[in-house]
Amino acid sequence: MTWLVPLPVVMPLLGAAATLLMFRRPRVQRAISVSVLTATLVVSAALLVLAAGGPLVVAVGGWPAPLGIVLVADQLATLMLVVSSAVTLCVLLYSIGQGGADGDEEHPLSVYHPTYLILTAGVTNAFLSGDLFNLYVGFEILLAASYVLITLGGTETRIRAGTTYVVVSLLSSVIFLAGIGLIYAATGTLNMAQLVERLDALPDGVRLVLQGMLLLAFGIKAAIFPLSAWLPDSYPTAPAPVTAVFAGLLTKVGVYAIIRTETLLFPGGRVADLLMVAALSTMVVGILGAVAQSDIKRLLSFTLVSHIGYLLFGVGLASRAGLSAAVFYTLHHIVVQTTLLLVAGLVERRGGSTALDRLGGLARTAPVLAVLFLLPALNLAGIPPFSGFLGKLGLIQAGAGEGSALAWLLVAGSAVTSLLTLYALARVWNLAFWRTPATDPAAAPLRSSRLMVTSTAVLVVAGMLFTVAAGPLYALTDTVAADLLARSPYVRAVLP
Amino acid sequence: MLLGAHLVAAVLAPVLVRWAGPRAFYLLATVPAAVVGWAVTHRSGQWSQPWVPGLGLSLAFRVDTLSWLLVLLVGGVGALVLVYCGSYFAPGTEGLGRFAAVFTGFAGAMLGLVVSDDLLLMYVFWESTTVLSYLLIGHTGVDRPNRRAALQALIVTTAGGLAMLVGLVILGEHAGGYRWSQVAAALLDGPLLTVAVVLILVGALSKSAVFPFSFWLPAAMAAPTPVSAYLHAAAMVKAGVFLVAGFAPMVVAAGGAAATVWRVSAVGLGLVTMLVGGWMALFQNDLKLLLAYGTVSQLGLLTAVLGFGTAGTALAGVAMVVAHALFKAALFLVVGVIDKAAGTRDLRRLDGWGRRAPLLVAVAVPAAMSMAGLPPAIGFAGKEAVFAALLDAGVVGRLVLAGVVAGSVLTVAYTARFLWGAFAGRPAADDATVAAGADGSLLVAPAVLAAAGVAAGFGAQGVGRVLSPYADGFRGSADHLALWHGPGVPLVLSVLVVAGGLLLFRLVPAGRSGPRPGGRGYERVMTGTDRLAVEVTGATQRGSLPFYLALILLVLIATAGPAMVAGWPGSTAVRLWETPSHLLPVAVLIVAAVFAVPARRRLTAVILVGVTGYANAVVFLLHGAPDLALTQFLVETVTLVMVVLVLRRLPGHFSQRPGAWRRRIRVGIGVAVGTVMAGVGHLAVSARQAAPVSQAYPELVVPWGGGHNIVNVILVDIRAWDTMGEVAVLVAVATGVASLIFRRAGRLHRRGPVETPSDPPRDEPVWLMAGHTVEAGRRSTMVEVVTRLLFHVILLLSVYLLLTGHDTPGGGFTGGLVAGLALTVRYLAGGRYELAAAAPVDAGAVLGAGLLVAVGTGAGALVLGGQVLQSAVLDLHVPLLGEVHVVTSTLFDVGVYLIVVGLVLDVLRSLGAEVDRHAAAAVAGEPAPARKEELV
Amino acid sequence: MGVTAVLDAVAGLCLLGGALLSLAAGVGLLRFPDLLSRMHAATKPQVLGLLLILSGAAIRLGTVVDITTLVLVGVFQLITAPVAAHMVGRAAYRAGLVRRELLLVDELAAARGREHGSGGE
Amino acid sequence: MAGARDRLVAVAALTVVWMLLWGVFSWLTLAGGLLVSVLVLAVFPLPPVTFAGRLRPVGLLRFAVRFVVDLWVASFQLAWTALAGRRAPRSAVLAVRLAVRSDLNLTMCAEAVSLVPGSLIVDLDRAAGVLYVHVFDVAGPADIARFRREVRGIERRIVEAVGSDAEIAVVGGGEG
Amino acid sequence: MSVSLLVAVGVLFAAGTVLLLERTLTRVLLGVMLLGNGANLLVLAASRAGAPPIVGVADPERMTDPLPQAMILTAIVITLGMTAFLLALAYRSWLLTGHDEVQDDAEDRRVRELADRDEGSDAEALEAPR
Amino acid sequence: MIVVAVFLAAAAGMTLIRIVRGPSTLDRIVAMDVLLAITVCAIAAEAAWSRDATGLPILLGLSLLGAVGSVAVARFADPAAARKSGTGVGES
Ligand code: NA
Ligand code: NA
Repeated sequence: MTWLVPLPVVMPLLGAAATLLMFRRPRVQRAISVSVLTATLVVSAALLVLAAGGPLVVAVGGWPAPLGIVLVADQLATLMLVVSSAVTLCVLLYSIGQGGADGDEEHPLSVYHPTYLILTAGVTNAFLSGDLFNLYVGFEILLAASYVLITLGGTETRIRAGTTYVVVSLLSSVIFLAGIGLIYAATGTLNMAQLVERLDALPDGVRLVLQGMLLLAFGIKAAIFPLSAWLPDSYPTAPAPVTAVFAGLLTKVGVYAIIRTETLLFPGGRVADLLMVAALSTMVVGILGAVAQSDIKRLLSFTLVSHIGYLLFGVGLASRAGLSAAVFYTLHHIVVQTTLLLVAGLVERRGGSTALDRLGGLARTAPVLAVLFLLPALNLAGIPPFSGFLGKLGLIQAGAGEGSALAWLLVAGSAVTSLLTLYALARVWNLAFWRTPATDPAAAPLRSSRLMVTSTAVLVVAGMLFTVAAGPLYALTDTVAADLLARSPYVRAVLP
Repeated sequence: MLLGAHLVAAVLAPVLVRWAGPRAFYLLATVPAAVVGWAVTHRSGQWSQPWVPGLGLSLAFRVDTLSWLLVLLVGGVGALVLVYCGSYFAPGTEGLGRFAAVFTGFAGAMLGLVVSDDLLLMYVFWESTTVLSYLLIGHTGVDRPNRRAALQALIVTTAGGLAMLVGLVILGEHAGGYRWSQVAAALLDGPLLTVAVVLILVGALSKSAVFPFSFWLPAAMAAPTPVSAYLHAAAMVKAGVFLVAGFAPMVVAAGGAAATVWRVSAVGLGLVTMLVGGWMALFQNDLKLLLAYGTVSQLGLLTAVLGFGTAGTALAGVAMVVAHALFKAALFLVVGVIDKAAGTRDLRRLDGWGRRAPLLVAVAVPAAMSMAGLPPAIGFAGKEAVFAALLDAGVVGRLVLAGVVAGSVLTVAYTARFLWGAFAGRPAADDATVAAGADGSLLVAPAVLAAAGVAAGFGAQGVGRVLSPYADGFRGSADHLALWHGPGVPLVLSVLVVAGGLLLFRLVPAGRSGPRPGGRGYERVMTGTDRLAVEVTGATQRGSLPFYLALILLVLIATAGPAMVAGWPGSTAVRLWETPSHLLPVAVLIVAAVFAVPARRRLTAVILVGVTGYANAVVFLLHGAPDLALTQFLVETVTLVMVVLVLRRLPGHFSQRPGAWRRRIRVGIGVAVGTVMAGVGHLAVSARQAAPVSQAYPELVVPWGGGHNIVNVILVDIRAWDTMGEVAVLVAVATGVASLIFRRAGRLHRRGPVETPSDPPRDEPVWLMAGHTVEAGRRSTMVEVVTRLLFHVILLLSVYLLLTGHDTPGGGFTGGLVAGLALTVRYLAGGRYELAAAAPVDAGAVLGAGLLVAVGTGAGALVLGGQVLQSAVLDLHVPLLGEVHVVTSTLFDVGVYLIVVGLVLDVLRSLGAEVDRHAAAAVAGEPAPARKEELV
Repeated sequence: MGVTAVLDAVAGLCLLGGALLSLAAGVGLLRFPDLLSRMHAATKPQVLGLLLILSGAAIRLGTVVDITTLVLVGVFQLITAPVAAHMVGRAAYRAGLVRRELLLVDELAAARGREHGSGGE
Repeated sequence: MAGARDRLVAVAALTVVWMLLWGVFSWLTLAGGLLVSVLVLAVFPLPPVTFAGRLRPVGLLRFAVRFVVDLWVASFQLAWTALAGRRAPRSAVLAVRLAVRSDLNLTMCAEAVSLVPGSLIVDLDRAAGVLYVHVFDVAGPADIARFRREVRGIERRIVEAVGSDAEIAVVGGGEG
Repeated sequence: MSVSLLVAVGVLFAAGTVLLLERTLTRVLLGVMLLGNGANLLVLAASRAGAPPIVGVADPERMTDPLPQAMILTAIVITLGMTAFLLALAYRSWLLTGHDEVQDDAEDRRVRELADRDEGSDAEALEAPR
Repeated sequence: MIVVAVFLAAAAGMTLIRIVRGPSTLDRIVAMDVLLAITVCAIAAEAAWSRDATGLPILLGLSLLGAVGSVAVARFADPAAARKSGTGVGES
């Protein structure tokens, strides 16, 4: 069944080609996009099931590892695949519901569909890649597509924000590329499984340099403090579905890369303390940023940054419990952060803005919207019984298990961050949903189509499912963590 | 279990309310009533089901004495309050459905909290009550005080909850599980236990509104009265008390520092709360607020007593829990009745309600007596038991007793004030509108509660027997509970308390406006947080791209720099150059790069950067990389054209350079980055030990890949997956360029050749398709003729490079670039119409077709049963022509070729033709930013 | 043997001559006073210089495959170089980058003056 | 029929280029060249080049020899000026009217004049058939006259090499 | 790796960095191009100079490592794409604002001003007690 | 051969100086053209020296398309406007 492995990349790319050729026929484009992403989801789910029996490895072009590129669908990768393709599908439906056709300056669909599909292909490629340089290519694919999406419509704010995003990303790409060049220089290979052994043989100082370069490159993409400030400046300006999928997925690809490389290539926790300090400052600075905001989208961008700190906390612990919690939290956060930004899009259409000083009374005027906001908001704040709580609990348990002073500090930091997240979101609820606005919203509200609401609701429910299915899911992330720490299952699968 | 019923009921509630109006509450009341029914028939039980084993979280429930008691209270009071709601709310009240749902959900959460056997599960319910109470307190959210109070309650109790969670995790991780029994069996010791205990206590105290967390409770009185009655009498605040009661046996048994800390905090803070709360209650004019402070005071008492940790106090404490739930709920509901009837709760404005509503008085007085600790209510029995238990508890106990007595005096006093304020006085003659008195149906619930209080008082011994298993968890033995203990010190104390209380009541002036709910500390913390947030964000979130980039680069320097120094190899053989001929291009490159930095004219900088690119290409060639050199040359040329296409519209000079010190910082960072990168480069190269994987390629590329040019075989075969991704990148950016330049999305169709040039003048020989459309001054016959002659030759070269790339330098990229440059030449010679004529297709379609071919080749291999992107080598013998060597990966390269052509075409259509059109429009008078300077 | 040596010598001379002409181009580019003069210096010795060096290479490499390529390179260069020079020269002239005091005659200015009435220079 | 001839000429020329690119003279290359040339011409059509003249080997040779000689002489003159010459040589912009006014001829002359060192095409007027040439290192009117003659000579040799009979007649008549 | 290449890498990174830190988008673009060239050279430096990696032309022993070349080629083409995109961005920016300077984020500036005035957030002000 | 290399290097150096010094953009363009031509020379000379023909396709590309860049610059030089604003090609 290994022939399934390349499909999550190949299908979206073929879809992109088809939508480009069909660019004058929006309906056909839509049909292609939806069916391609649905198929991707199905294939991903199948891969998840198959990967339970051990990583599926494909040597692309029939060139055996380490000569050519391998795609590795292990449980971590397939988990990420399933969640990300589900999210991308929902966001696609949402954006289709949002309508907009050619002629609508804000949402040029003929650009949107192919680019969106390419973005998806980049994300899936990054998850599946078992080759360091191919990981870079995967990043470039998703970045290139994201550059297009973030500047969609080309308004002044989007250009400004897009510039920040593009230039920072370009710098990170340069650093990544240089890092890969250095790794190849030092080891003579790009195959990650082979790097396991060759990197182990390097002197400590060299390893540290290489590790630092990769961490820096991924840290920018994952938005770790102090490499994170670009994110809240750029994400919120894009169209709602774009912001949503960026917030949900793109930073997580960075996190995924960190998890993968830190466990596989650079185990042993040499930089654990550094990661923990970064995690703490990311959490705290990020959430303080959220508290200081008065616009829902920006606020959510800051919570995004802040919660990356949680993920990093788990990685920094480098224990099975920590990694397991980090992976679980990553999956949860993809869904919940996307959902909230989609809701923010609905709010924008209903209230004419996402600025807190212009909103109000939505709980009365839009009760469904209120529910759609409240549930994921509580989930994000880590209120039980939602998955955000379970992930946070796992991290706190892992931190307590580690027991160092720094770990305790992070446990405290997690708690404070959680509280401030709740504070920030409750304030949104107070102001946007409860308060009667001082002035009537100037612009007549845009109707949100049923498809938009439904796809958001599906994501909300998906977030709830994490709670219901937390038992088996957590067991799964636990085996993922064990495999990550053991390294050998991966290596044996790639280089038998 | 019944929890499920609550959940279902909560979900259905809005529907029910819409359908049946307030009467739906009666239906909803059956759910907690069923709980009571269950509790009456079952005194204990347990059930468990794993949930998240990885976290030690299971759906474990069990009922013991303490939780049974609370189940009864939660269910009973819940049912009664719901019944009350059925009459309290007018039909059509806004947000009633939501209210009903949240309320029912809250009752369920509270039930879950007390029956959870798993500490984490308990926390789940704990936080659920917090959130639901937030929604209940905020209610419709229209009023600012409601919103603020709700937020305050949420934040304070969640903060406590989080502390508690950490405490629970500490205990649970040590014990290896989170069941009450597991934790108790493997209790931690040492300082960590103390930390855990303190954290758990923080949670409990914040929930129970014990000092210093008391302030949120009175503020939360903004909620509708039924909410206050339930949350602040029977439910939410009892969660904290429940936790104290639950942990007390464990902690006290553990002894040591933890127990001491526990006792001092719980008892000390409890007493303080009791006194302060009572004192505050005494000065309130709002009846509801008075009761709220009373609640604070009572909770202090409960915490102190339950936290004290002897068998006697334990029994007395749980008895007081029962008492408090009954009388406080009843009294709140009474206030609700008064409020609803009189339209005010201010005791200065209420007059003569005792006479108007004798039934109300009949309900209120027994409940109040229980509160004041007068016989025959259960409150009396409880208080007596407290006195007695403390008397038996040594010096410490007596000290505590003194506090409790003082608090009780206050209790009596504010009870008196309550009764007096609510019912005393003569009705005003003109007050006819409300004379109808209280609605009888509203009185059912408080009456039942008050009656239950009295009944429990009479049945105190039975109550005591039922509750005593809880007290058995402590050392020592408890006195039994009784309404009449006979004369003794407790009775004396009771008498003194009543007397003192009444005296105090007389001393307090009636009309003085009471102190407002406190919470200045909370305010200060929250505004402080907000200020901190603004300061930190203002400092880190500068909004400046250069700042962010500099930060990233500084991190690079700070991480890679020291690591580089630390890992510097002791001795390495360093060559000065690869070959001496390297030196020339390297020197050119360095000079051009260095001078590009300070250049003030855009084009100068561009040209200098271009020179570094060309020099780079030469370095590639000398290094043994002809493919790279060829590609770099072509890319550099394409880049130069693209840049010129844009720069023709931008100002010729860069704007003002930054000040000297900023420049120095930048140069400093630049030099540091350069040094670090060169350094780490050296480090990495000298670390190489193993042979590169590519060593195997030379012998494999011909048999497996069908080509001699290893680089090309890598690109289209060995690592074709990379190339596939790379062309996807090109497709994306090409699409993006078009979307940025074509101002309106609809004009994207102009990526296709929508414009047809006018016919050329008759008398002129035609060299290009649209050469005549160029303005006369820019035309050049020479250029047109040469373009005409060379265009096809260039295309020929591109096809040659495409086909020959597998064996010599070339390939899809270079071929595509050359073909793209052929189109560029046409555009340069003949303008945008010429471009349209040269490539009468849509750029997007070319890109799509290329992607389809490239990816399709890969997928095709999959379909044919091979590996994705697997290639095949075919050697055909064609008659006459001889051997034809075909490699399927060439088809992949054709896809690459098409995409590169598509990219260049797209750029020409966008940055070339469409920008031309913008310029023409600007000339024609469409508003566009004025050009200050020209290109050259 | 002898033939090879002779050919190598010829090739060497070609290369040397080509390099010398290139050097002259560089010097002229640096020394000449105005743009058009510099263009003469730049583009012209290049043509012969390049042809010489290509010939040298052709002699040294000696295989048909390479010689045909070199022939094409030469032809292409001969065709494209004047076009570039023409475009740059025209732009330079129109931009007024010609040092008038160095011009003995300017018949183009006269022609343009006739065309545009008094608008020319 | 002229169109067909033009197309054949184009295919033949491109095929020759193709074979030179490959450097292999085989049937396979020839077939490939024909195929690619036809394909390229079909996919990217351009107005046909009407080439009225024919190749005359003698004229071609004469042109080539003279061109190479000019190239050598002028190159070394210029190189000498550059390496050792005086400062600031004078120059001139001259208008030279060609006898044959076809675009192709204009272009070929311009190319040839350009390639010979010391002269540079600054502009050309297709309607009038005038080349504006920047001439380097001009001492006086004698140089100017000599230069005009040289340009006309170049034109004559070109026409004699590739021009039609009618054109040769024109050049021949215009000489002097 | 040789000193000459190291120096080239260092200079390209240094010059690229300085340009990258400018506000003008054109300069930033040039900085990106220089950095890209620097990174390419760094990758190239992983291999020793040698004969072109074409089988049959050179002895495999003398060949330079082809793998870094493939990586660089990919990177070159990607950089070409990014350059095109940045140019479009610069043009669009000029079209909208009349310049191609990257401005500071307005929302961030607002928070910064609040911090300078020692005030709380706007959201806090909306719900402040009266 | 060393002499050839030195000549070419010197030529390249002087060209580079012209690129840096300008004064006009067209000067730089001309100089860049020359630099490319010198590069072609150098590549061909290197090929001759080492008898290695792998670089020849590069020469094809350079000879046919190397000038496109400078033609592009020259094509979009707008002398009229440049003269009007007084900040045209001639400015340093
Ligand atoms: Na990038
Ligand atoms: Na293959």
